[in-house]
This record gives sequence, C-alpha cells and structure tokens, in this order.
Amino acid sequence: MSKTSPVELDKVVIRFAGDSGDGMQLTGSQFTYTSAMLGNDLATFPDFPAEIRAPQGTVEGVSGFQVQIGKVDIYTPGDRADVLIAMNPAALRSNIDWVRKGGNIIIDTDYFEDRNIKKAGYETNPLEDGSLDDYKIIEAPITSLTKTALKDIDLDNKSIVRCKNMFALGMMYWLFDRSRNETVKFLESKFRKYPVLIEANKKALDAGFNYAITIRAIASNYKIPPAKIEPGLYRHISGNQATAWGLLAAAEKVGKKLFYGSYPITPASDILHELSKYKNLGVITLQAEDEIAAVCSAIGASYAGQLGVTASAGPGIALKGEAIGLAIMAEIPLIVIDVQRGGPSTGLPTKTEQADLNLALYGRNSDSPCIVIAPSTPANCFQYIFEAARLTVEHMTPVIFLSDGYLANGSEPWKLPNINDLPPIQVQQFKENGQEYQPYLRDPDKKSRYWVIPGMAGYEHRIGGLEKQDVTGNVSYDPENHQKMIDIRADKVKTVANFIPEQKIIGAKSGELLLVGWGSTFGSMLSAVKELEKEGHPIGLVHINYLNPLPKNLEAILGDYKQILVGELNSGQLVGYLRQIYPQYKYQQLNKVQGLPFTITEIKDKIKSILNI
Amino acid sequence: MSKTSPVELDKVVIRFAGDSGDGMQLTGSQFTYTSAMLGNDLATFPDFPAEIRAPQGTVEGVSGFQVQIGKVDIYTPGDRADVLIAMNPAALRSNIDWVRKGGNIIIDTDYFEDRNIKKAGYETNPLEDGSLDDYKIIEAPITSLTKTALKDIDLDNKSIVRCKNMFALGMMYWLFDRSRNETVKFLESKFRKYPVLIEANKKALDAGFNYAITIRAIASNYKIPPAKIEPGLYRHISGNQATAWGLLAAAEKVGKKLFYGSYPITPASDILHELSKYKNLGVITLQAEDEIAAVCSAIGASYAGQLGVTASAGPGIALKGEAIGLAIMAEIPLIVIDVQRGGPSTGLPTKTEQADLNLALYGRNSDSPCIVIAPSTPANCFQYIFEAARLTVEHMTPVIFLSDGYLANGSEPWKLPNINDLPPIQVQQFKENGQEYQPYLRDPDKKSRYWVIPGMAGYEHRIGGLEKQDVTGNVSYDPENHQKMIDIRADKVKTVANFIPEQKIIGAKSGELLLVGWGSTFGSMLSAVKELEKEGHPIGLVHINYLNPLPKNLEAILGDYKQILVGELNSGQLVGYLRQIYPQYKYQQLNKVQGLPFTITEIKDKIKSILNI
Amino acid sequence: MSEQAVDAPQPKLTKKDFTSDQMVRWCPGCGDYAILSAIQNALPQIPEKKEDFVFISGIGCAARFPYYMSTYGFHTIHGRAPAVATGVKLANPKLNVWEITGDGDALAIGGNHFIHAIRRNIDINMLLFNNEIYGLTKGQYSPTSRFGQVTKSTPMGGIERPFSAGELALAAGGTFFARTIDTNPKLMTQIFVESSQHSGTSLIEILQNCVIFNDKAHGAVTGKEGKDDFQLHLEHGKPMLFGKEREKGLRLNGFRLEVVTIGENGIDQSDILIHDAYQHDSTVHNMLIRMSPPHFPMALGIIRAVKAPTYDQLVEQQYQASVEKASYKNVDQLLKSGNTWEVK
Amino acid sequence: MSEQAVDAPQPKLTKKDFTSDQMVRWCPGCGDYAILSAIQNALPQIPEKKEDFVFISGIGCAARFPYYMSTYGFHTIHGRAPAVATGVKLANPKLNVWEITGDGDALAIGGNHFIHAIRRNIDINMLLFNNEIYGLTKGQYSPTSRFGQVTKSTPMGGIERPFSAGELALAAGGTFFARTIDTNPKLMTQIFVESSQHSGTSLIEILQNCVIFNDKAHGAVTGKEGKDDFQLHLEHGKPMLFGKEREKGLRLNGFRLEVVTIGENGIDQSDILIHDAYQHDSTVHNMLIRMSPPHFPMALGIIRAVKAPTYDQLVEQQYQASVEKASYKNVDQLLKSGNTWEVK
Ligand SMILES: Cc1ncc(C[n+]2csc(CCOP(=O)(O)OP(=O)(O)O)c2C)c(N)n1
Ligand SMILES: Cc1ncc(C[n+]2csc(CCOP(=O)(O)OP(=O)(O)O)c2C)c(N)n1
Ligand code: SF4
Ligand code: SF4
Ligand SMILES: [Mg+2]
Ligand SMILES: [Mg+2]
Repeated sequence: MSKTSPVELDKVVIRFAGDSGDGMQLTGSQFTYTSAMLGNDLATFPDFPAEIRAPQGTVEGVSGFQVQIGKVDIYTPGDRADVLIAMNPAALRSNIDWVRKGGNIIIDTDYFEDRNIKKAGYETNPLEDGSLDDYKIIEAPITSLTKTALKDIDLDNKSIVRCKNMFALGMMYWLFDRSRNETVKFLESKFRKYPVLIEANKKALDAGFNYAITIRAIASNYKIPPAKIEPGLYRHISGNQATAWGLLAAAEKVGKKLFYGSYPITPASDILHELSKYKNLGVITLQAEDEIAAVCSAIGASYAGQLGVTASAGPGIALKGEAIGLAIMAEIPLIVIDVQRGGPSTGLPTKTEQADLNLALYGRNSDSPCIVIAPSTPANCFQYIFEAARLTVEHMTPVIFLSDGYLANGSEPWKLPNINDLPPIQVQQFKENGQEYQPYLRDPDKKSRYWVIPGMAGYEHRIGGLEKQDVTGNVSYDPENHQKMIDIRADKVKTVANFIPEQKIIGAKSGELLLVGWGSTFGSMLSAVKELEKEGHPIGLVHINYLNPLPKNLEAILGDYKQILVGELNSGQLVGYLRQIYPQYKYQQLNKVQGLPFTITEIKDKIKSILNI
Repeated sequence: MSKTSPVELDKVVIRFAGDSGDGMQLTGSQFTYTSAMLGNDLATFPDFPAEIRAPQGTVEGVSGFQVQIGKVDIYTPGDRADVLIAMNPAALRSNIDWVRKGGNIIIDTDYFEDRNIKKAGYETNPLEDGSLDDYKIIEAPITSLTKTALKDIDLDNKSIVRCKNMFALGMMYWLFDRSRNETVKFLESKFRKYPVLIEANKKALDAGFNYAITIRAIASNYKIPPAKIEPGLYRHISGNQATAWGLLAAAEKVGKKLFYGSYPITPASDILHELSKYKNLGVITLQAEDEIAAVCSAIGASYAGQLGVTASAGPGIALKGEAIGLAIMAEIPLIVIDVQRGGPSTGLPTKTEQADLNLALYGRNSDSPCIVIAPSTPANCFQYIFEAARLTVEHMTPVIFLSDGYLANGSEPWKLPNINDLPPIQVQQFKENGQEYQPYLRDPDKKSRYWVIPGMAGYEHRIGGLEKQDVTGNVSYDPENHQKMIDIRADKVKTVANFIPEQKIIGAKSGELLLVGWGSTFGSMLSAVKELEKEGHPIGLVHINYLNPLPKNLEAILGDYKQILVGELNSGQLVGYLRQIYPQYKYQQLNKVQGLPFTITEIKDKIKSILNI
Repeated sequence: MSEQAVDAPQPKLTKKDFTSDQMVRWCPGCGDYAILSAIQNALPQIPEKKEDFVFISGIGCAARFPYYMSTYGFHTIHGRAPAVATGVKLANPKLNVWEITGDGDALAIGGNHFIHAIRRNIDINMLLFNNEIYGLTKGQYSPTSRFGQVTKSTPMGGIERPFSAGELALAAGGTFFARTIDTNPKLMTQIFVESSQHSGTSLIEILQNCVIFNDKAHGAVTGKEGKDDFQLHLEHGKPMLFGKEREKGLRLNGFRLEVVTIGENGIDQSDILIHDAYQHDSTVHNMLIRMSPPHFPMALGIIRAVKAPTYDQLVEQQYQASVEKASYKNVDQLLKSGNTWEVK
Repeated sequence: MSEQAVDAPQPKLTKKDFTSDQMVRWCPGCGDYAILSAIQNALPQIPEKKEDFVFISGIGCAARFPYYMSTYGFHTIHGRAPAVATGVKLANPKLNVWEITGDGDALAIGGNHFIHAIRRNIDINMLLFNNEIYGLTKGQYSPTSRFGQVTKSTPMGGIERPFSAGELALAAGGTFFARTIDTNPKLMTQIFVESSQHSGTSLIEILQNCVIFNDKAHGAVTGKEGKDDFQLHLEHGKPMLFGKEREKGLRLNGFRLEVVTIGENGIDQSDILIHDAYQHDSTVHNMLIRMSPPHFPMALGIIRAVKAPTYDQLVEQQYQASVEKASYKNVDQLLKSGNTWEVK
C-alpha cells in the first residue's frame, strides 16, 4: 500500500466508459456505493446507448457512467469529468467531450490497434496524433494485465477478459484512496455459487489497485473526505425506484392496495419491473396490451377502490388523453406518471427532455384541468409521488407526475424516511349527516366527490363520461348546468392550492434576478446559484414542483425581482404557461433541447450575460 | 288568396319544433330553400336531440330548426325567434326560452291534452295557466285539420298524420308571403314513386296555407323582400358539406386523389357520409377500425402521394396525438379535421363548443408545432379547408382544422366559387439542380421537404419517427442535431406566416375596444359589432382564422386599441395563447361554455359594460 | 360495507330492485329493451348481493345500459370497457362484473381489448349487443355488418367481410361463448344466469334488432319460419336437433357439419351429434359458431364452456405465494432491506 | 416516375440492390440478420421494380428493418404499421407493400389493426418476427410469451395464455398464413417470394431468436433433434410427412390430428393427410397451426392460401362502377348539380 498521503479534494467527477458488454455500469455503481459508505455526498448518471446493442467497438455501442463525489453537497453528476476511464477507442471518442481540459484519461491501450481505432471512426491513432495533448493520459494495458494476473485461474479466456472492469475499478480505488472491502463483499454475495469467479474478480481488483500504486502515473492519489451529511440510515436510489417505492408507501398510507397498469416503454419500464416484485405488499401490476388499456385498467381499479396508477413516456402519454378526460369527468383518483424523453414522435427514446408539460396541462379535449406535479431529484421522486397520491385521493381528480429520463436513471444517496412521519392521506368518505348519498355531492372544503365504491350496500349509483348534473350525477344536457360543472371542475383544481406547501425561495429573497425552473433541472440550477453566490452574485432560485395549480405565493415572489429567467429543457413550455397565468411579468428564457441536462456552466453563463457580469 | 298587402320586415327569426318524428328538419329546410330562392339572405341552425331517440312526447325527444331570413345581411340564425311553431307540449316547453317576449307561437292544440302535457313535464296546461301571457299564441288544431283535409285520400291514419308538418309549413308560407312552388316541386320529386303521397302532402300544404288566411290569427302577413345579394349561382350548404366539397376541390387542384380515413363520431360523421358518395371523383374513404387507424391510414396515403385527411371530434382527436407527432417528424402532408363538441370526455356530443384549441396547439408529446386554422361560417368551411390543403401540401407539415358542431350543422346560402379562380396548390417537387436527392433537403423559402413518393425510381429513401439527421434524414442521436431539428420544425411553421393573408379588421381600425374571436363565433360577433356601430359605438373586430402561426400584422393591430376583449365558447383558450405570444398586451375575456353559440345580445352587453355605455 | 354483511341473511331480490329511476331512452321498438328486462330478471336468480353487481359499458346505444340498472355502473369511453372492467375485477374479485358493449364498441375500436381480456380469461361477463350497425352515430356499418350492405358510409355497399365475434373469441382462447336473441326473453335470462356461473371471461353474443338503422338484420333467424328452421338450441349432452318437430339435426361428414332429417336416407337419432360444450378442443365449437342460414341453422345457447384458471385467480395465487416467501411485511421493512448504510 | 418506365427493360436486380448504406445495429447473433438477408435474397426474384417496393414497420427491434433496405421505407409508430400500410396500398395499388412487425408490435398494441387489416384482406405482406418477447424495451413478456415464463415484468412467471398469430388471423378471415424460422434461409426466401404472389393479406410468422432476452425460445424446433422430429414442412398437395427418414406423418382421427409412424400398426402412405392449402374451410388449417412440440411437430411452410377479393381491388371496382354512373366528372360540375339558384 502506498504511504504517500493523498491530496485532499472537495469533489471530483469520474466517468467510466466502455463497450456495452464491458460492465461499466457495474463498475460505476461499485465505486458509487463505496464512496457513499465512506460518507461522500454524490450523484450519478448512466449514459446508455440507444436501445439496441450496436456492434462491439463502435461508438453507438458505448455505455457510460458518471459520478460526482464530494465532501461538499453534491447536486449533479457534474458538468465535465476530472477522470475518464476509457476501455477502447470508441469509448474515448464518444466521451472525450465530457472531460474537462486538463483532466486525466486512463486508457486500456490493448484495444488501441488499427482495427478498433477504425471501428471507432478515428482516422489516426489518437494516442499518437496529438489530439489528446490537452489531457493527462495514463496508458495502461488493462486487458493484458488482467490476463496475466489471472493466468493461474481455471477459467476460459472470455470470462477472464470480463474481469478487466475490476482491474479498472481497482486502479480507481487506489487513485481515490478508497477501500476495496465493500466490493469484495459484493463479489462474494453475487457469485456465491461460483467461487472461481469470486477469486478471479478479487484478483483483478487487487491487481489493478497494486498496478496503480506501482506505476504512480498520477503524481499522487486523492482523498475526498466525508461530507457533512445528516445522520440517519441511507441507501442509494434511482428516480424510477424511488417512484415505485413512493407508490408503495402511499398505498400503505391510504390503506388501499396499489394497482399499476402499464405498457412497457423507455424510460418508464423499470417502474413496472420494480413494482412487479412486490406482490406480497398487495401490489397488482398489469402489463396491459397498450397504453390505453393500461390507463383504463387503472381507472377501473380506482373506481373499485384501489389506488390506480399508470405510467408511460411521451408517445404513450399522448395516447392516454381521452381516458384521463374520463377520470376528470368521473372525478376519481388516478396517477399518471410521465417519464419524459426526447421527442417529438419516437424521438430520442433514451435521452432526457422536459418534453411534456404542455401535454400534461392541455392534452385533452375541452376544458379538462388536472393536477400536475414534478419531482426534482432522483430521491425526491419518492416524496413527490407520495404527494401525487395524497392529492389524487383527497381531491378526487387525476394527477400527472412529470419525471424524466435524467431523474429516472440518475441516482443519489437517500436518507430513509420514517414511514410514520409521512403525512396522512385521508380518503374522502361520505358521512351521512342526515343527507342522502348522491354521487356528485362534494366535500365543502376540497370540493371533491366522495370515494364510494362498488360493494358498499345502499350506495349504488351510476357515473360516466357524459356531462353530469350537479349533485345527482345524472346525465344532463342543460346549458347552465354544463357551465356550472365546467366551473366546478376548474375550481376544484384551483382549490388544491390551499392544500400544497408554499413555494420556497433559495438564495436571494429579492433583487436583480430570479431563476425559475421545474423538474429535473434542480441540481444544476441549485449548483449554479450557489456558485454565483460564492462569486458574489446572489440571485434567487424558485424551483417549482407543483405545476398545476401553482403555489399561491408564487405570484408575489415573481414580483420581487427586477428580472425573471425561466430555464427548461424544451423550447419554452413553462415560460408560456407563466405568461398565461401571471401576464403582468416579463420573462426571459434559457432553453436547451439536446437530450441532455443543463450544465452548471450553461446556466451561469446565461445569468452572467443577463446581469452583465 | 289574401289580398291585404303584407307588412314589410327587415328580417325575421322562425323556429320549428316538434317530436323527432314530426319532420321539423324537413319543414325548416323547405322554408329555408324557398326563402333563398326568393332572394333572402339567411342562416339556419338545427337543434338536434341527444343521439338516441327519446320516447315520443318527451322534452328529450324534441327536434328543432331555426332560421333567420332577411332583406339585410344575415350572419346568424338569430338570438331569439319571432315565430315559433310548436307541434306538442314538449316542443313548447323546451323551446319557449328561444322565443322573444312578444313573439308569436303557433301551437298544435290537438296534443295539448293531459297525457302529453304531463309527459312534457308541465304540471298545468300552459295554454290555460297564464304562463304564456307574454307571447301571442295562435292555437290551431293542426293534426285534426290535416286529417279532415286528407279524409278522402287512400292512406292509413299514420301516414296522414305525418303530413301535418306540411300543414304547418303551409301556414308559415302564408304568414311570410312565400310561394309554395318550390316545395311542390320537391314533393313531386321526392315521392315520385308514390303519387298518393304527393297528393296528400300537397293537400296538407294547401290546407295549411288556406287555414292561415281564414283564421287571420295574426293581424296580417309579412313580407321579407329580397336582400341585396351579390349576383351569381347559389346553393344552400352546411359546414360539413362545405368541408367535404372543399376537400374535393383541393384534391382536384393539387392533382392528387383524396384519401379520407375516419372513424364515425358526432358531429363529424356527415363528412364521411358525404365523401363516400364521390368515389367517381377518385375519393377513397376508409372507415377505419378506430381513430388511430384512421389517422395512420391517412398518413400512409399521404406518404404514398395522395392528399391524406382524417377527421373526428374531441375524444377522437385526443387519440390521434401520437400519430400527428409522427407526421410532424416525417414532415408529410396531413389534414386533421376536428369538428369540436362539448366536453370534457364524452361530454355533450351533440352540442357545440370551441373546445379544442389547446388540444390542437399542444396535444402531442414534446415540442411539435403544426399549423392550426379555423373556418368561421358554414360556407367558408369550403375556403378554409382548401387553405388547409394548400398549406399542408406546400409546407409539408400537418394542419389541424377546427370546425365545430355549430358550423358543421348550420347552413347558409353559398355563392359557388369559380373553380379556376381558386388559388393554385404547388406540390414541393424536388428539382435536381446538380444536387443529389436527400430526404431532408428543404425548399429554401418554405423550409419544407420535397414530396418524393414510393414508385419514383432512383429516389428510394427511409423516414421514420426517430430524430432525423438534418439533410440526410438518417437516425441521429446527436445533441446539436436534435436542437437544430427542433428549431427547424418550429421555424418551418413560423415561416407559414409569410404565406397566409394578413389579418383583416372589421369596424373601427383603432380606438376604445377591439373584440377578438376565432372560429364559429364570427356571425354573432359581426352582428354585435354592426349593431353597436349603428348605435353609435364603433369598435374593431378581429376574427382569427389562422391560429398557428398567427397573421404577421396581428401584433401591431392589437396595439392600436385601448382595450382588448377576447370572446370564446370555452374557458379561455385563445386568450391564454395570446397572452403567451403577445404578452405585452392586457386582455379581457368573454367566455361561455354551455354547448350553445353566443347570442348577439350577450356580446353587446359585455362590450357595453366594458365601455360603460 | 359488504365485508361486514357477509353472513347477514339476504332478502330475496326482485326485478324491481334492479330498475333505476332513469327514463329509458332507446328508440321505441329497439331490441335493447328486451335485453334490459332479461338482465333485470336474471340478476335476482344469481346468488350475489345487489351491491356486488357492477355494470361497465363503453359507448353506443347499448352502452347506455348501466343508467337503467340500479346497481353500480360506469359508462366509460368507446371501446375501452374490457380494460376498465379488468381493473375493476382485479381491484375487487368479489364483484360480479358485467361488461355491456355493442358490435362497434367491442369489435371496431375495442377489438384489441376484447381479444386481450378473453386471452387473460379475466372473470367478467361480456354482453355483446350485435345489431350489425353503429346505432348511436346513426347508421354506419360495423365490423359485423354484411358484405355488400348499404349504410350511410357505404352507399355502394360494404366491401369488408364481417367478423364473427365467437370465432375471434375462440381464437383468443375464449373459455365461454353463448349466443342468444333479443326476441327470446327466456333463453336470454337463462343464459345470463348460467354465464355468470362460469369462471373466466363469458362472452354472450345477443342478436339484437336496431329498428331504426338495420331493421330485421336477424330476420332470417327471428322471423316466423326462422324460429323453427333456423334456430338450433344447443344444450350440453343433448343431440343437436331442431325444426318444428325437432325432425332435423346435425351430423358430422368428414370435416364438415351436415344438416340431416331424421327418418330420411336412413338417418336416426344416433347419427345426430351430441353437443359437448365442455370439450377443450375448439374445432366443433368453431364449426357451430360459423353456421348461419340459409344452409344451416344459427346455433343458440351455450356453445362453449370450458374450465381454465382465470387471470384474477392466478393473480391471487401469486400474491399468496409471494406473501409466504417475502422477507419484509411492509414498506418500512422493505426500505431497510438490502444495501443501506448509517451516517452518524 | 414509375408510370413512364412501364415498358423499359429492367436490369436484373441482385441482393446488393436491396442493401442500404446504414450500419445494421441488432445484437450480434440476433435472428433478425438472417431474416434481413433472406428478404434481400427474395426481392430480386419478385418481378417488381425496385422503386415499387415499400417497407412499413412499427416499433421494436424488428421494426428497424426498413433502415437496412435500400427500398422506400417508413419506420412508423408502435402497433400502427398495418394502418399506415393500408393507406399506402390504397393510395397506390401498384406498390408492393411489406409490413414488418414484432410479436409485441403486432399482437399487443397493434392487435386491433392486425385483425382488421386481415379482415379487409388488403393486399400487403406482413412479416411477423416472433421472438416471444419485447426485445427493444429489454425483455418484458409479449402476447406470445409462454405461460409461466419469467421475464422482467413477470418475476414469478407469466399468467397469460399466449396468442397464436395464425389462429387469430384465420378467425379474422385470413386468406394466407405461412410459418418459417430464422434458421432456415432457403425456406424463408421461398416463402417470401410465394407470399408476395398471393393477393390479399399474407401473414408470415417467422420464429425468430432473440439471443439476449429469450435465447432458444424456439429451441425445441430449431435444435438438433428438433430439426428432424419437430418440423413439418408443408407443401400443397403433398402428404404431411416428417422425421429424419420422413417416416412420420399426420393422420386424422375423428376430429383430431394424430402423429403416426409409417410401417407401425399397419400405417402406410395412404393414411397420411395430404396438405390442401387452398381449401376455404379453415378447420384443418387451424389444427395444423395449433400443433407444437412435444406432442406434435411445428407446421412450417404455407399453411393456408385461399382466394378472395382484396380490399384494394374492391375499392377499384367501386370506383369504376361509380365513374360509369356519375352525372358529373369534376368538382365544378358537382357544385352546379342539384338545387342551385341564380341571383341576378
Ligand atoms: C373515441 C370515440 N370515437 C367515436 C365515438 C362515436 N361513437 C359513439 S358510439 C359509436 C358506435 C356505436 O356502435 P355499437 O358499438 O355497435 O353500438 P350501438 O349504438 O349499435 O348499440 C361510435 C362510433 C365516440 N363516442 N368516441
Ligand atoms: C406508443 C408506444 N408504446 C410503447 C413503446 C415502447 N416499445 C417499443 S418497442 C416495444 C415492444 C417491442 O416488442 P416486439 O414488437 O415484439 O419487437 P422486438 O423488439 O421483440 O423485435 C415497446 C413496448 C413505444 N415505442 N411506443
Ligand atoms: S338507434 Fe337502433 S340500437 Fe340505437 S336505440 Fe335506436 S333502435 Fe336501438
Ligand atoms: S434485443 Fe433480441 S431481438 Fe433485439 S436486436 Fe437484440 S437479439 Fe435481436
Ligand atoms: Mg351496434
Ligand atoms: Mg418481439
């Protein structure tokens, strides 16, 4: 073991990149998990190739994983990597733009021969043509070293070569002064039925670690001390998993079983996979024949007294509009999860985009408002899907939940909530205070109907998609009644504003500039605002989770700043909406539609140009 | 024949009401047609019962038909009727609110016995309880008089009673000094295989006419002299028929066959019925298995070189969003007709509403703008659907056409256009000026692709719903390219503003107030503005037909008035859109969501209250 | 709530208990009236509590049905009733779920949900009112309209070959198929009662007359002569006999069915096929479904009723099995399972 | 444009003429490669011009197919390819239209369009790549996955009974059904060529291997022993023989098919059923489609090919008939027909 004491860093961004089959996602997660156990704050983002496996060695087949770890609070996986590990020329080529100038690149030189260099689309060998002069290159024959290290192990060549990711991980562990213990434990449990694989992987891990000490290619190694993290029990969680678990928690709280009707689609499918494991908790998952059947089955389940949920991505959400309208008319609970992705049409299925705010707000025939909320970090998908459940059950109208590919696949450490501390969710139960039950009687505060379900004797009634008469719920073609019901439905959703938290402001409470965002851009916006503050430019940040209705205090907040900048990963959907709701203010825009999150720098640059600093 | 000379009127509103089986639609159309032949200007609107026939004699089963005729220009079927003919108590009850105080009501007293009075929901006989004191009531035993008149005809009782609508029509013809000739001709052609029916109906018509002379219940009869109407060949046309015919004309102009893929739905189905008659003109109508198949078949037809059109109403349009997104991505022609109706959900299928502007603008995943236009009178559906065809073909992107129940079923006289005078429609043909064909090459002015269709040798290429690389059209996941294509698609639609007429202003060109409307409210708005002008209150009217993009001069126009009032038959969709596009102005709203058009009075009252007059 | 009342003795229900206060609004003479009445007669014969009956419909004339029943009811959207009904049944398997649909609702826009519900064998009863036309939208052809039929949307006659609901259902793995007619209240009531006892998706095709847009579409079967010569009332275990004197019957000739007359050409009772509704192989059931006048009678009654696990039962079984295996009993335990770490 | 070139002599096309410049991006070892190659081999054998071939696909691994063909191609949206293809064929009946679809694309979200296209008998060729899994979305079960199969969305095993594409197609009135496997390039090419000659909807089910998510799903048929004992290659007019020495065959036993061995129990050639792909009655075709190992071989080849008018032909016929009757020849004449009046 090296005895030089490592250099201390506040934070560092590391990127793993290799062929889809090279195990980079695993390597990344192991590094992440070990760092979390050491007390670092962190955030990760996997960068998958498009859905189908491309031929080995091509740029299309590269799979990446980025993690930022710190002793300071970490809000994003980082703009650019300080260290990249590239397992072949294609991985180098497609990831080089993600490395900061001056950063370190560790390269498996074994793959840098002509054939693979060509396959990656290079004309000349980048290791020789000077194109990497701006970076610190650490050349290591990772594959052959792994083979050498494992030469005595009784395994076929293919399986031995597969261990090269552990060799790479070992190097990284030395570089960042991390223990190998957690990964060893992991290997022992994962391969418990194949001891030879445990041995091989451990050997590769150790060999990498020792190799890094030996070559000392980097002047010294680094230490990222633990961050100041709130005490508690933690686990690592992705947005899709947090969404699934939040639903489990909400169903338990409501005392209803969870019904999840869905049709697979990237990047929403993992919620289905996750929930289908929890049958013992009473979850029913129906993989429907299409998105329409999915939402309709959820409507049926809600009607019959379960917590009905459906999920999809843009193209599938576009198909659900008619059915969501039915749930709005029937005034029953329904959660619609939209894990947004790049569009329009099939678009960029594996890429992130804040694509569907307009669709959520307006994608139905006629005036049919519903509640719209969005999480803002992978972990808080738990909290906000729980909120979605609370609102749909208590207000008896659908809630659309706008996650996206970045939140869904990104992950971060998550302090486990105490289930008992979660807010209660009250079912709107009909109380017979002398009045006879009628299907469109309403709770006086929330203006919602009561959730009376088949099987309850004496309350038999009929509902449906034709316009309803106020109170009785009978079909009505009466003009005044139609106006009244249109108004009631709008008012009901507006009333929700009385039951959600006020909008919080981060940073300056008034002044030159307010930055406004929603959903998955939170991490970058927060980082940008914090950095600007440090640089002596305090601005305000309002990051909206409750999109319809908007928090009641938002209107006043917007008035407290000289300028307002609205940033989104689309061509301007929130800003258009704000112009409608609060037309008295002027808004500037920062938009990006590239299938990628904002970098902190992009946000800071825009703000600086507005403020002339 | 009466020799008293009739009193001259400028215009009059007449309403026919009876059981669904009483033939009121026919009576109304005959009256309308005769009046048109006499040179009156006019407008009609049928008021159908909900889709299913209700039991005879009930309010739900009443079918109405309203027509306004005039020697002056007529823009609407009128707010309230001057004369109502009510064939039974239910017809009276459900139509009385549509008669102006002091108006005439002709009643078939034969049906005013206990059973039918009860059935209509009256507690007491309205003829006796004083509830009709505000009206001039003309009691006529129409049914028994018809029977008496036809007693010598060899027909069963049921068939004889069916002739009572001709008796009623006869009375109306005398009252308004109209000749029976046209109706006689009609009867002779309609029943040419059943001479006894010709005889019976003619006798009833004459009997009614003579009865009206005899009783002289109304002090005298009236004359509505011909209006000053532009010379030309005219026919009577409804909005749905004009839409169908406009499509025929456009297809002929483009030199492509018309493909119409549709799934029946009220109030759009009549377009399908109409178009299915014109196979000889090359029209293919496909009644698809659902709305999605309908739009997809139209996309396929467009892709293969026909003019692809689909139509539906709100619930069906909500289902087409995903496919419209595909057409936007593929950049091919497609017309989507939305004959809007009351919503949300199944809502009020037979009632009118400007329900779906938001859906047209935003009802798809991700940023996916397309062209949106709306006709504003039944007859100009012809002109605007022709425009839709011109724009979709020349700009290679879908057009959504927002008609509604009022336009679809309403009708008016229509001066036949000279087909040669219709604007040309130019197909975007690829010209090989040395460059090789690539699927996403663009016309430099319109920024549209070229319409290259299967079967053209040497131009084979592939397109699809995944993001396309600029120019080549290959699948591309490149971030910058995605941004570029998002911008190109937006820009392409914006560019359409260079190819549409400027917005016209009616009335005052600047001043106190600008009234803004779109679609089917045109008639009422125009009437209101004309009447106010006569009353000494000139205001401006901007009625928008091109909704996306908006006409280029609109922004400046809006700035020329102190106040802006936006009126719509929904909760404020256009006004929200204007707030987004032109946030610099303040807008006031007039909204009505009752399944009914605006009355002129409603608009005038709102304007007066704003102007304090 | 129903759970508390499980053991309370139930008062005997009557037709009136199933009649709502809403005015019935079909056209005078519509076949739907008779179907409504038959259901209202059938429900009291089904040993379920009133509050456990649920009627789910799509859109169409037929689909207005739930408004006229004083049970729980949900008039949903066009074509999607099977999906909604699937959600209802899974949410509460104790409910007795009826889906009401028309030929357009079930086989045009709803075709996919129709075959998938049947494939899953979810335990619901589907009543398909087949009037071979779109009634509510005023007379366009439907997927069951005849080839060549003139309708509002086919002025020169239809050019699509009609679906057979029964054949489609069997191809989708259907476990129960019955056919009846709106002119035979007794048969309807009986079949409704029996279908409710089948576990799995019961499809009942009702030949229904739309007096307004497709009058006498089933005239060949329901008309005076039709009644005797073109209706074959199937009963499990009974020979396939029909005709005024039950003198005609079906027998097998190679791969084909054949109409024969007893006493003619040496045919006697023993030549006549015996109906086996319970056999899993669908070959004969398909042949019976395909028969129609003028060469064959129309098969009525329960044509197929075979046993197979239902989707809702299998869901319940997996639930039970997973409860036995699970290492955590609630969400709190789940959260704390697996890879967690403590920050002090 | 094609119209002008009708009589120009065509240079002989080769496989290369049908290969696009795009890199093929399926997983190494995916069965889709062999199918692509078989199509590229088949097209030159079909007497059509290159520019008249159009490939329309939905979404899925299979659906990427058009990108690799240098013909006209349209990669549309999930499940809707039959509808798009219908529009294409109606717009220009001269085109030779191929629809490329997967088991999820065709039978889950696209199930309704699938049965309706077949019902209409629109003249397109549907290639259904059946890998019994959702490949593109990484491994959920599909409507053809086996009962009990463990997939990402069925960790405890699937509880839905699979669809048989062929049975569904026949129930929808299918006029052509063939089955082939990705491991037999010759059979594929031959069937593609023959199917293109059928007028009407030709459905070709291809048993395709997804190495990543459902490897060896068809192993029982494609494996070493399977090849001999579990593949029955059907040819019209030929006896249904299979086995290494073609010693096994099928015969009819009552309503059932039975596997027999020639020479055993007195069985000889004459007992063996002769394949009749042209018979309209679908009974035997259905039985053949339903067969699967281990009790039966899997039927491959053209199982059904019957004549019926196609939708596109009928549309054309009505067009011709209406042209003959019409009193107006263009829109101007139409406008002036019927009730018009002159204002002077
Ligand atoms: C999404 C949608 N598309 C179309 C319609 C219009 N529509 C209502 S009922 C119906 C068909 C009804 O036919 P069928 O199911 O046979 O029922 P019937 O009226 O004959 O009983 C149609 C097309 C609708 N309400 N919603
Ligand atoms: C509307 C919509 N829903 C869902 C998806 C996601 N999706 C893409 S392909 C696919 C299933 C693919 O399965 P299959 O058709 O069997 O094709 P394979 O990938 O196996 O070839 C799904 C669910 C989508 N793209 N669009
Ligand atoms: S239209 Fe036909 S199906 Fe509908 S209610 Fe009337 S008769 Fe019955
Ligand atoms: S996932 Fe399966 S079907 Fe898709 S390309 Fe890979 S092997 Fe082929
Ligand atoms: Mg019907
Ligand atoms: Mg598949």
